[in-house]
Amino acid sequence: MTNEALQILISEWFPNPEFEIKSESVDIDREEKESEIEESVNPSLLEFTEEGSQFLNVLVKPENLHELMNKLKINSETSLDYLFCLTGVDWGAELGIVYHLESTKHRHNIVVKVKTKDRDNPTFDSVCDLWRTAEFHEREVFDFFGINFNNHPNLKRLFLTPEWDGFPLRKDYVDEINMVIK
Amino acid sequence: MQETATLNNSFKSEEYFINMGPQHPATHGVLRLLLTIDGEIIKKVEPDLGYIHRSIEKMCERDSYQQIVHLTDRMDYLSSHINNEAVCLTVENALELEIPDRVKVIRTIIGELTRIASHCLWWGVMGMDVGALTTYFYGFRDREMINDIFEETCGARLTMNYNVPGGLMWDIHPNFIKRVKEFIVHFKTKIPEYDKLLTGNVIFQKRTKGVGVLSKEDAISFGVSGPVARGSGYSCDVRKYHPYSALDKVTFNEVLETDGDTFARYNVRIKELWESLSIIEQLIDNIPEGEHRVKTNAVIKLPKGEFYQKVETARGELGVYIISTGTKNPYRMKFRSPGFSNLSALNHMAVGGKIGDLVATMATLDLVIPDIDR
Amino acid sequence: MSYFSNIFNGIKTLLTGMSITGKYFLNSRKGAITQQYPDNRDTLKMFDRFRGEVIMPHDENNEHACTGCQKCEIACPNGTIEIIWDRGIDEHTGKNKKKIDKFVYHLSMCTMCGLCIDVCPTDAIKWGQNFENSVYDRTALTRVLNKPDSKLRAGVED
Amino acid sequence: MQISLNITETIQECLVSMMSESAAGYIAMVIIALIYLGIFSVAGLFLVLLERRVAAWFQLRIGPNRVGFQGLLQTMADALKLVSKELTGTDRADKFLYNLAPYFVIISALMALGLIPFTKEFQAFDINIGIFFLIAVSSIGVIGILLGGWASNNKFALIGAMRSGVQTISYELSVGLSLLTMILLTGSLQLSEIVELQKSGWLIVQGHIPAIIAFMIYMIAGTAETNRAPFDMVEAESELGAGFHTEYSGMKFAYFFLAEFINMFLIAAIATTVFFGAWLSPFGITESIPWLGVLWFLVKTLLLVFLMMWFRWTFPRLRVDQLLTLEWKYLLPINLVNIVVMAFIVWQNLIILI
Repeated sequence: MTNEALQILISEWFPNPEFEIKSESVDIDREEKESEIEESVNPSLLEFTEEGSQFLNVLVKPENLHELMNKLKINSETSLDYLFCLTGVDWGAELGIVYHLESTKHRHNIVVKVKTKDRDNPTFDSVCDLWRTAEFHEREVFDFFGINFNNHPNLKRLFLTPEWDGFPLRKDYVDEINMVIK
Repeated sequence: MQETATLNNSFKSEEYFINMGPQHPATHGVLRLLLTIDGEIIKKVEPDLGYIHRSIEKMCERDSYQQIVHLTDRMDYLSSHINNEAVCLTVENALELEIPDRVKVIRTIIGELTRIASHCLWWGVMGMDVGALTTYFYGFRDREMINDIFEETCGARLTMNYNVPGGLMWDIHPNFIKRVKEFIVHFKTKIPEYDKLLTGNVIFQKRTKGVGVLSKEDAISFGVSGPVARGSGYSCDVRKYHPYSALDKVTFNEVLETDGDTFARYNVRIKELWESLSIIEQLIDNIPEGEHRVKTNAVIKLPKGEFYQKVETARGELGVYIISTGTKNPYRMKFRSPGFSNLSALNHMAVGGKIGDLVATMATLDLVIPDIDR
Repeated sequence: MSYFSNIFNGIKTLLTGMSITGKYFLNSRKGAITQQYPDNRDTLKMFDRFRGEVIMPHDENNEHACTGCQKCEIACPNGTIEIIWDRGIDEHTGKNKKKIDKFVYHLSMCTMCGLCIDVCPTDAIKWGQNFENSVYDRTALTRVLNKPDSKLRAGVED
Repeated sequence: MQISLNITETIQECLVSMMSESAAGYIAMVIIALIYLGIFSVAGLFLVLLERRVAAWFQLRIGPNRVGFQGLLQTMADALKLVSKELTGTDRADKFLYNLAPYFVIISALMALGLIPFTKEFQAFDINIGIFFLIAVSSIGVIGILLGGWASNNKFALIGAMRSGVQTISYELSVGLSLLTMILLTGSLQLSEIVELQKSGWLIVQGHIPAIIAFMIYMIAGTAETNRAPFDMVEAESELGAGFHTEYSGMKFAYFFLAEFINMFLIAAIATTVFFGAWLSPFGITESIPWLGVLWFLVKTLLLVFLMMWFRWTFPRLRVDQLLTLEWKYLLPINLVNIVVMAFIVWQNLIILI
C-alpha cells in the first residue's frame, strides 16, 4: 500500500471530535470558509508528515497509542506485524518514542511517533502484548530515557545497574567524569 | 500418612538459579544469563546485558559523520564492513550523493566476503559449542584467507573502516581480484568438508534437530531477522527486499528453511555461504572502472529530517536511524542491532530444553555481544 | 528395521567425519596454518597498507611535510593527536607562518581509523607497519612524531 | 585362591635372602607400587603430551614444541607449574571430601594398572578374577568425581558430578557385558590365561562377528567411562565451564587430569589384552624375543588410545539424555543379543583358529 493510501485509511480511525463540531458549525455558517477552517483543524487525532523521511510518519497522542498500534497490527489491510525498531528520542522539551513498523504481508512501512511533555514521569502504554520484541526494546528505552511503560511485564534496567542515577541518553544528562564533550 | 508426605517432599525437585556468564565459554563474550533450572531442564532464561555497553549512540551525538563510521566497527565486529556501509549509505542517501558504480560493486564484494568470514567463524564456534573442537580451526583457516584479503586492501583485519561517506578510503589493492578468485576456488572445496564433518554427523543432527524451535509467528513477533528468521520460514532478506549498493544487479536465492529449529538455522547459514560465493563470482570480474570516492565537504551537514537505512549483516537486519537537525552532528542516532532482537527470543526458544540445548540454540543465534550492548 | 538402518547410517556419518580429520592428520606436516611467531620475525612482512601506527616520514635533510594545519587533530575521534604549534618566519618565503613545535601522538588512544591520514592535505603522516607496540610503561605510548630540529620541507603548502 | 606374582616374585626372592619372608613380601609390594607409581605418572604425562600433539595435528596446528626436543618436556614443565601453584578452593566447600576426591580418582586409576600384562613377566599381580577386578576398581573413580563435584559447593560442578554418576552407572553395564562376551570364549577371568589362549589367534579373530561387535561396544562404552568426548558430559566445557573440577587448582587438578589419561590408557590396555592378544606379536613373528612383548603391547594400546583421541577431536558431544538413549536403547540390547550369539558360536564351536 502506498503511503497516501495508508494515510487515508488510518486517519479515518481516529476522527477528531473537535473537527466534527467545527464542521457542523461551518455548515450552519457560510460554506466558503470551510476550506480555511479545515486547514487549521486536523480532521483526525493523528498528525501525518512525510517530510524528510522515506516513511509515512504518524504522530499519535499517548492515550490513543495502544489502540492505534493494535489496529495497525490486526487490520488486514495494514497488518503491520513486524516491529523492527523502537527508538526513544529526547526532543528537548518533549520525550517520545518512535516505532518503525513493517508488514510482512504487504511489505509497507509506517513510523509511529508518540510524545509527551512530562519529563519527570513520562509514561506510555506498553506494546509488549502486540509485539514481544518490544519487551527488550522498551526496557532499553526505560534504561536510557526513563520512560515508563504501563503493563510492561518486567520493567527494569537492562544495560545499566539498578542503582544508576539518571538517564544517560537524555540531552540534559550530565556526567562530568565519564563524558567527554567536544 | 505424614511420613509418606515428607518422603515425597524430600524427593521433590527444586528449581535453582545458575549464573551462566559473564565469563562462560558458551556465551561468546560478556553475556550473562540467569538460568532457572530444574535438574537439567531450563525453566527460564533471563539475559543480563550491559557488560560492555559503551553507549555508542550517545557518542555519535557528539561526533561528526565521518567519525561515526569507525565507531560502528566496534558494534558487530564480525561484520564491520557492513556496519560501516550502513552508516555511509544513510549519510549518502540523506545528502543525495551519486555514488559511482565501482564503489557499489566493491562494497558489495567486501560485504559478502565479510558475511562469509563471519559465517566461517560462526561455523567453527558452533562446532565448538556442541563439542567438536576441531571445527574451530577449520573455520578459522578459511576466515584467515579473507582476513588477509582485507588486510591487504583495507589495512586492518577486523575493524576495517574502509568506507567513508562518499565512497571508499582507498581503491582496491592490485592483488585484490586475484586473491578473491583464489579464495573462491579454495573455499568451494571446503564447504563440502564442513558438511561431511559436522552437518552430516549423526550426533550433531541429534543435538540440533527439533531443538530451540521458533515458529514463524513467534519469529515475527520477536522481531528476529537474518538467518534466525529465515530458519523459521520468515522471508526477510534485506538484500532482496531493499537492495542496496550493487545487490540489485546480482541474482541470488534467499535461503529459507521452514523447521525453525537449530538445524534449520544452521542450514541457512551453510547455504548462505554458497549464495555469497555466487554473488562474489558474479561481481568480481565486472568491477567497473571509475572513481573510488566522491568528494564531499570536509564538514558534512545532513539536511533536517529523519533517515533510516537497513542493511543485512551476517546476523540480520541492521537499521541505522538518524534524526538530523541540520547540524554537523546527528541529533539522535539509533542502531537497530540484529543481535538484540534475536536475543529477546532466546528465553522462548530455550525453555523446556536441557543445558546442552541452550548452548546449541545460542550458538545458532550467533550472538556478538558488542552488537547487543552497543 | 529402521532401528538397524539408523545404526548403520549413524556409523557411516561418523566415519565420514573421521575421514576428514584423518586426512588433515596425515597432512599435518605441511598443513599447519599457525605461525611460529617470534621465530619468523625476519620473514614476517606486513601488507603495505597495514595500519600499525601513525608515523611521520622525514627525508634525509630531516624535513617533514607537516604544516601544522591541525586538520588531523580535528578529524581524530579520540583526541589522539595533539599539535603544539607556534608562529615563525619561514626561511624561504619570509612570511610569518604557522609551524609545528611538537606533533604528539597518543598511540594508547588510537583506534586506527585512518581519518587523520585521510584528511592530511600534504601527506605528512602515514601508516607505519610496525605492529609490535607493546611497552612496559604507558607513557612510552605517547610519542612525538616530528624529529628534533626537523623542519618543514620547502614548497609544501596546504 | 591362587595368586601368582611375576615381577613381584623376582623382587621378593632377592629380598628373602635379607629378611624374613613376610617382611620381604610387604617390602616387595611397596617397591613394586613405587615403581609403578613412578613409571605411570610419567607415562601419564607423556600421554597428555601425545594428546596435545595429536590434537594439534588434527587441527592444523603444530602443538607444543618449545620445551625440550619437540616439546617432550612440555607436560613435565606443566606438572612442575601445577605443583608450585597455590591451592585455592571455595569458601564453604566440604573441606574433607573436597580434598579426598582427587586421591580417590588417581588411586583407583593407578590401582587397576597393576593387573595389566605388559609382557609375560611384567605384570604386578595376576589374580584369577582379573577382569572382574579391573572393572570393579576402575569404577571406583566415579565416587571421587561425585565427591569432588558435590563438595566443591559450586552448581556447575554439582551438575557435572551428577552427570558423571548417571553416565558411569549406565556405561558400566556395557563395558561389563562386552567383556563378558569375550569371557564366554576364554572361559577364564585371569588375564594371563586369556593371553595364553590367544596364541592360537587373537580373540577378535577367534570370535569374529560377535567379537567385533563386542569390541565396538567396548570402545564406545570405554570412551564414555573415561568421560572423554564425545561423552564428556562431566566436563562439557561449553556448557559447564570445567564441570566437576571447576573449583580445583594446582596439584589436585593435576590428579584429575592425570587420572583421565591413565584411565584412557587403561581402557585401551584392557581392550588390547582381551581383543588383541596383549603382548603377543601378530602371527608370532617375534616370539623368540620375549622382551619385545612390551613393545607390541604398547603399540597396540597406543593405537587404541589414538583411536579414542580421533573420536575426541572429530565428534560433537552428545546431550545427556541422548547419552542414556544410546546406552539403554542401542548398546545394551545389542550387547545382550551379542552374548547369545557368542554363546551359540562357542556351543557350535564356530571359532576361527589359526
